[in-house]
Amino acid sequence: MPDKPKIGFYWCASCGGCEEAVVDLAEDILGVVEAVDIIFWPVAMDFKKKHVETMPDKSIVATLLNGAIRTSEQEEMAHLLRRKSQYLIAYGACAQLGGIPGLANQFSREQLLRYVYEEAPTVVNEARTRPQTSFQNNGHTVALPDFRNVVRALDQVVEVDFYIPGCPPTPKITRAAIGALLEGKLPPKGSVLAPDVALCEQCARKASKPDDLSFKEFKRPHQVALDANLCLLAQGIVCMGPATRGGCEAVCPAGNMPCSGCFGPTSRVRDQGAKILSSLCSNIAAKDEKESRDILAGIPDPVGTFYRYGLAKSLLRRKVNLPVEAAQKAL
Amino acid sequence: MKTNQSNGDVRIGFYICHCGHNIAGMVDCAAVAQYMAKLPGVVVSRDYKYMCSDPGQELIRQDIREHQLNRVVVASCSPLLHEHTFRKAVAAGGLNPFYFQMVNIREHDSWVHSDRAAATAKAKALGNAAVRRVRFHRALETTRVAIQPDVLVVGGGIAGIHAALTLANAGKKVFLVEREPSIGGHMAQFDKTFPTLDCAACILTPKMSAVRAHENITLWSYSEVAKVEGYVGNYTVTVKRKPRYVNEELCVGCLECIAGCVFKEGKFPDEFNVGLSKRKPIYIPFPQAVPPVVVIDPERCLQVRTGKCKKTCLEACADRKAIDFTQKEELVEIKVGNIIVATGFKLFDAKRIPQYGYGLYPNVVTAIELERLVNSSGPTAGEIVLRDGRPPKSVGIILCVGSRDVKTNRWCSRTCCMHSMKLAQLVREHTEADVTVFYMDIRAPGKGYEEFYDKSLKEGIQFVRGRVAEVTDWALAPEEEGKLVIRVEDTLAGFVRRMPMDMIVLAAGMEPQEDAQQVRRLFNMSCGTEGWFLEKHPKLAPVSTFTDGVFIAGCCQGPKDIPDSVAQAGAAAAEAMALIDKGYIEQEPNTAYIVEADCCGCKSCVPLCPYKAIAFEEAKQKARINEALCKGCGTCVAACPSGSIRQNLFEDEEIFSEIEGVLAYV
Amino acid sequence: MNPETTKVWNQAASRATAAAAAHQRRVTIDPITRLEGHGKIDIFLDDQGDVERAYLQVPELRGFEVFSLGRPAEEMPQITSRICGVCPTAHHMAATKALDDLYQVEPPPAARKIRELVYNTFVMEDHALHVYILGGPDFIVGPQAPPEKRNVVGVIEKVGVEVGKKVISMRRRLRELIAYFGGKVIHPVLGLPGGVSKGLKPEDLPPFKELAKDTLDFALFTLQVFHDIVLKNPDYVKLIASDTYTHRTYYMGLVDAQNRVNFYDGLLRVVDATGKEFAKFPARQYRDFVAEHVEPWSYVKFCFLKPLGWHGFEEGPHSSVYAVAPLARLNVAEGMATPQAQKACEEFFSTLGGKPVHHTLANHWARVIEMIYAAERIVELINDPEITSTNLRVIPSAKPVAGVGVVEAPRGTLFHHFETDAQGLVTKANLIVATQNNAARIAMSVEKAAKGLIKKGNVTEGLLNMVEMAFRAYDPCFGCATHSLPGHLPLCVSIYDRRRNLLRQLVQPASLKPA
Amino acid sequence: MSDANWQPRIVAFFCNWCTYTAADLAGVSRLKYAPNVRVIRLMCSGRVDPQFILDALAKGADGVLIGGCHLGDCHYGEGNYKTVRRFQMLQRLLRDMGIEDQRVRLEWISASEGERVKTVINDMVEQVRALGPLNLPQRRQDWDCEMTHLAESAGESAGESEAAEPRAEPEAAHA
Repeated sequence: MPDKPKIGFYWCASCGGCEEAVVDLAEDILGVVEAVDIIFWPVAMDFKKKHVETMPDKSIVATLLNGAIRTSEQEEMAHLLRRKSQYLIAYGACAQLGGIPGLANQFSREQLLRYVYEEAPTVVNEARTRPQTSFQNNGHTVALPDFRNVVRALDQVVEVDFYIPGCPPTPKITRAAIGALLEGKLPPKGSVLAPDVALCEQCARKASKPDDLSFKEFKRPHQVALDANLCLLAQGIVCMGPATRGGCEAVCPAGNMPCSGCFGPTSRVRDQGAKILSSLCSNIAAKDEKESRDILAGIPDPVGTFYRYGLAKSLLRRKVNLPVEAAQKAL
Repeated sequence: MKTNQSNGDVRIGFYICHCGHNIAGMVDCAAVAQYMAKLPGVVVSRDYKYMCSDPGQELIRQDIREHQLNRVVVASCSPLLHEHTFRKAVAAGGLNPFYFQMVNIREHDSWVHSDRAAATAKAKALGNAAVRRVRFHRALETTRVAIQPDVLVVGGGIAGIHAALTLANAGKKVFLVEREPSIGGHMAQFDKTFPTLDCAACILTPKMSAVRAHENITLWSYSEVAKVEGYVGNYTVTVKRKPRYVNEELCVGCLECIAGCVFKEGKFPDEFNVGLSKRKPIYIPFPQAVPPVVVIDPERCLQVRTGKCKKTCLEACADRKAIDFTQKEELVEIKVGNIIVATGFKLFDAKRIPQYGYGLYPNVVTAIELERLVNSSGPTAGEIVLRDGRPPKSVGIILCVGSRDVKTNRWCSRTCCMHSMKLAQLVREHTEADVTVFYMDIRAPGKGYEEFYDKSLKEGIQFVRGRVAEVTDWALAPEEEGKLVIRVEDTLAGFVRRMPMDMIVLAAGMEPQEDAQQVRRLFNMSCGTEGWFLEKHPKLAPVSTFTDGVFIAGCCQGPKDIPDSVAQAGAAAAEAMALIDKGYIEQEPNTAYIVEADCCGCKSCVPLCPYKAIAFEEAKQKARINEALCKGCGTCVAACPSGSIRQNLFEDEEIFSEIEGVLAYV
Repeated sequence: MNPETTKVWNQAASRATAAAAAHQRRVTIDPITRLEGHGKIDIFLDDQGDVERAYLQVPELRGFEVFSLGRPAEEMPQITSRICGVCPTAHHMAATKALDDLYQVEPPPAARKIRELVYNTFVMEDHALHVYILGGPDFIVGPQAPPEKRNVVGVIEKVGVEVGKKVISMRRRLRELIAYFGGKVIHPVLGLPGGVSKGLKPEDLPPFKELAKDTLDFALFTLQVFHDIVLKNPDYVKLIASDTYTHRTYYMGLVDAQNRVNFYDGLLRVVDATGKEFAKFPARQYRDFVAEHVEPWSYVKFCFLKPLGWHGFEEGPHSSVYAVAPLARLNVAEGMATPQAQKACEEFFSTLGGKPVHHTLANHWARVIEMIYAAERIVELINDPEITSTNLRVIPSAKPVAGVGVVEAPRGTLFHHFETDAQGLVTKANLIVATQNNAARIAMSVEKAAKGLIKKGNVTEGLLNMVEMAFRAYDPCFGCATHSLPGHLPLCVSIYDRRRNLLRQLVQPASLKPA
Repeated sequence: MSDANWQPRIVAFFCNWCTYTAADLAGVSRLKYAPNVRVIRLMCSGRVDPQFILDALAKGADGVLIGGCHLGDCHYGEGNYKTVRRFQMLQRLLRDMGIEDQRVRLEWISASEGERVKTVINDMVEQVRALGPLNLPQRRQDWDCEMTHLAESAGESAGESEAAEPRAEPEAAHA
């Protein structure tokens, strides 16, 4: 199919949910599949890295890449695909914001390795064996890739043209994005291809939100019977909705659980966590400092709550006092 | 987060002011100008001796024309001082005045640092920030708000009285609120005033009755300000009027009710005579009180307290029916455009210096007590006597009691020297007693004051230089028997003296009112650490406060004598009139606004506004800010979780670029 | 073919492409990874050119157990579901059950039934995907068929367009049910300690009853297909029983009080290679029986039976290796809890020569039997009057200390273990997932296949198909197995001679291009 | 900047009515204090968006000082109450991200407390000096050098990933 626009899909450190999201969309993108030439989709078809390398630069119209970047090889592919694609599109929360794997930026690589291979309760490993980037055994040399100290969002490795948010992105916004791409109706470079208004606008519970939510306490979802119709914030449950880009049509509140912020912030916000923090704290009733401190104790894990998906892309990016360790030595 | 304003051809003019030596002395202005010249967008970068001078401003105007500048940055003093000056200059150059940004390198840099290199580096960093910031500036319009012409004067002392009369005479409606039953304040308690020794009552009383008589003045005595809302030009004030159980309109001040009271004798300490005499539950503060009507002390009156009284006062009042036990406290709301606070001072409590024996030895008295003694309408009808009725043969006056003293108050109360010399002379007039004044320094800086000091010397008043160590009745020598002995180091003679006295007078200093802090909050003023109300600028705005439309006069701002208080009162009145006659005030266009398309209607901002400027529009399901009500604090802007609220003059991108700027120069 | 047929055929094909894409990623042979990372098999030959050693490798860490530290326990069902986007429901449910244990709360009956309903629906949907699109083609189209035919397209050619339609619509409708309760089907949010966040409105019930009925018909139909195409073909049966695909190991799985298969709850039962019960224990004791072994040449940890100790990649009497997943579940159980499934189960064992069955490829058949069981459970649950009850939560009051949750994921036993402080903030997390339990056996299968098929340095394309079949039978989810690792294991086989020079590299030809 | 001549860099956000004025007063009174603080004027400490604090740290500040009116004295009534609540949470957040409490301070300084401006600033500068540089831009480079060689091998400038920082992100149009 020579004259059809070439489209590519690729994944990095992700859970597969984004791929599933594309699958759930299969029928809807049928038109797309016929309108474009999917020149690679490694999960689905064979293609050799050589092929991509030999393609002229920018010969791929668009590559949708999901997953965070944690290995050298993922970086390498990101750079290669960047060169070959006119548009590189970060697909899903991990590629856009680092996603939940980005929470690992609160810990050092050594902490990870030590726990997983030595300290985990079920590990039996007196020899303290660790996987090695290069292992030799009577002449066999087997290599493993080095994995990085830092989890990165795609645009922290290469330039990104557009972002499709969500964990995973919903069929609706994926369809809209691919449509816009094919019709050439793309917004300015760097745009997130989703509504630029916070989620509350789409939330079925919006009407039930009181004019004055002065928080007297914060509760955790398991501590209370959740009213299925009342605004979750009004129930003292931390909901990221007000600080989170809309587009998912508030599916989590529809499941009677709070929004956890996977669509990331609006274009007007640089740090989603700082903003929800500001808004929640401003609305605390107590004037007394001790009282407000106690109320805030109801949110025991600010980083995990406010930066569930966005830590790698937050203004601080990573716990600042973590070391940068060299690659694991070969045995 | 780029926005259109930052795009397009930005042509910035940067000006750094030497401020004579004030800035140039510590900051290498030329170097700063050179550095700034290299920054992107900077077309002109100059250093100049005095930017605020006419030629300085002209420089800006010219450059705007010749170099088609569309942004201007001036690095000089504090924006609180000269921002308006330069905005005007920019406007005169044909630019919108808000395309201007000011950098404070004097108060925040040259004046507070002593390392020239570091100060220069700081100036560059601050300049860099301003240059980045000004790119994002947009053309803005100031809004005008009409001014409510009426004025509230708080405090009926000489300062309040004078301010009220000045305004009233200029045709302004004035509300004068006094907490005590009568206006007059401390001055009313004085017998004579220095240095002219003319009778206080003779000069004060006419002004007091003028207040009562003036058609433009509404006098509310025995009342307090309970609540103040709004802002310059449009304050809403709630006044609490305490019940005096006497109808001011009906009472003619005949005082028969006092004679008629069930208490045959005065039983309670009389405030006006600082407890030297007694009064009844129904009383008149003092003969010349204004309003000249009696008042019932709710704490003392049987009827008010217990409801069980023969109410003989009612019979005495007879058909005038002025006494009214049904009176209740009432709250009155008034609208004023300006407020003058003249709440005065309180006297230092001499008991706090036990070694002077006040409260221990009956013949140790305070200056104000002596003032009442010499006053012909005072408790002794003007006789200066000891507690036992004998006239004193020797009187010692101790200065700086509760002033210039690290243990009590550091400040000088400014009036005690003159006040004490006045009393000394009066004592000489009324008795044969020798008077000795114990002083540290005699401070007589006012007009005719030094001469008054000379006069005192000539009249044989003795002056002993030294801070009195103690007052004791422990006689060591026969001549000290039955007398109070002052132990003092005579720092001129150079030895410690013991001086027996019949009467000792303590010149207690001035202190801020007990409730100065509450009053300050009420009117949203600032206070010095010691509690005197803070003027906007110690020299250039001595009667203004940081809250526009609120002015201060008299001793609430700091100790001063009558002429100074009156002068300040006049000044405050003039400031108020300047605003009133302008008819409107221009509001800084720093209001917040919501971009409707961006708002998700989460309502997080609605409860945050202290001025109720944010409303949720049910129809659109979005929040809206009424910019007329917004005062521009920006709290909602910081709190909007989706970044959909913006603020003129303090846009996010403006502040982010400032942050970038101050950190850009290392 | 007529146009109508062509259209549906295309639709099915493209859908299958995508579906397979998502799933196969963990087994697809991906030459990109020739250089580093991803899954790869390195096979080393000796002087005779026979296989000396084969290494199966998996890369990189995500570190869920570590970055869960300090997080509120109740967030674990959401956070851990990101381990795998293909079976998020399994992780979500395991974590939720760990929370029940952590807070010592028993969900109300309705909540438990909703969880079971959602869970069986998920297993059904996931198994269907594997049977028709991933594993199935090997049999339905046939292992000898050219690779480009061995996919859903081939399946449809063989069994007809209607099946394609069925698979597509069933999968969609089943996933809609999950989304109804979970908010979203990928990373659902229904699980809370002591219950579920959302119930079933009576007015929404009818379509789901309809769905349940169709699901059962579909499952039975699937068994029929398997009969007609696989069991009626003696070659296939021989292949299943062939030694290359046989390992005598232990098996582990969840069983109910009557030792019958249960996906959602029960006790863990382990049987040895002779089928004798080796152990039976509640989830909380998993640490006494399950241990993980670390090899320096792979990031994946290999599970073994702790009481036996690690004896290497050994089968037979000295083995401490065990297997999980459909075949294992049937091996450890004494039967199925539902009539139709029980019937199919009996046939399964009688056909394959009694318990336990050691033939890896029998997993495919076992999977079909489990589909029937899941479907029957769905019918039971959806028709249970209590399913629409509004009593869905027990608010926890106990002080949290530690909790272990276990479920049978489609690919096998899945353990979630959390310890917390008094505030319920995670202080320790341990996750052992289906494919990890199988990791050792998979590695053995790979080596066995390699050794069995590579002789005298002669390597054929056929080898790859065979190796790949060994893989597919487990339906390994390396997304899970590598919960501490990235979500996929594309495969690249490199053959080295005795001088360790790369002899050749084998790459699966494109098998799933859109039609 | 080598550690040898390293000087703490502190960004301050002062409210217009109290702390900024107090700083002016300090100037008028010619009080001398450390030159390490750069003041940004806002109308109220309530305008201090936590983003500003994080951004200042991210852009190279070693510390951030927020100055506002004493509680109860806010020119706008209660702006500073909002500030203190945000600060309480932000401080916990910063701790979790490895940033010491002393690096971010909230101080109430009234218009008349010029002396306090001096003592607070001197005190904070010393505390931060004792802690040493935070210098996040440098730490970022250290973090990212593990991948720079790839950028080169791909024939790109390392600055490219910089270009992708959100500050370069234009206003997104609605999808």
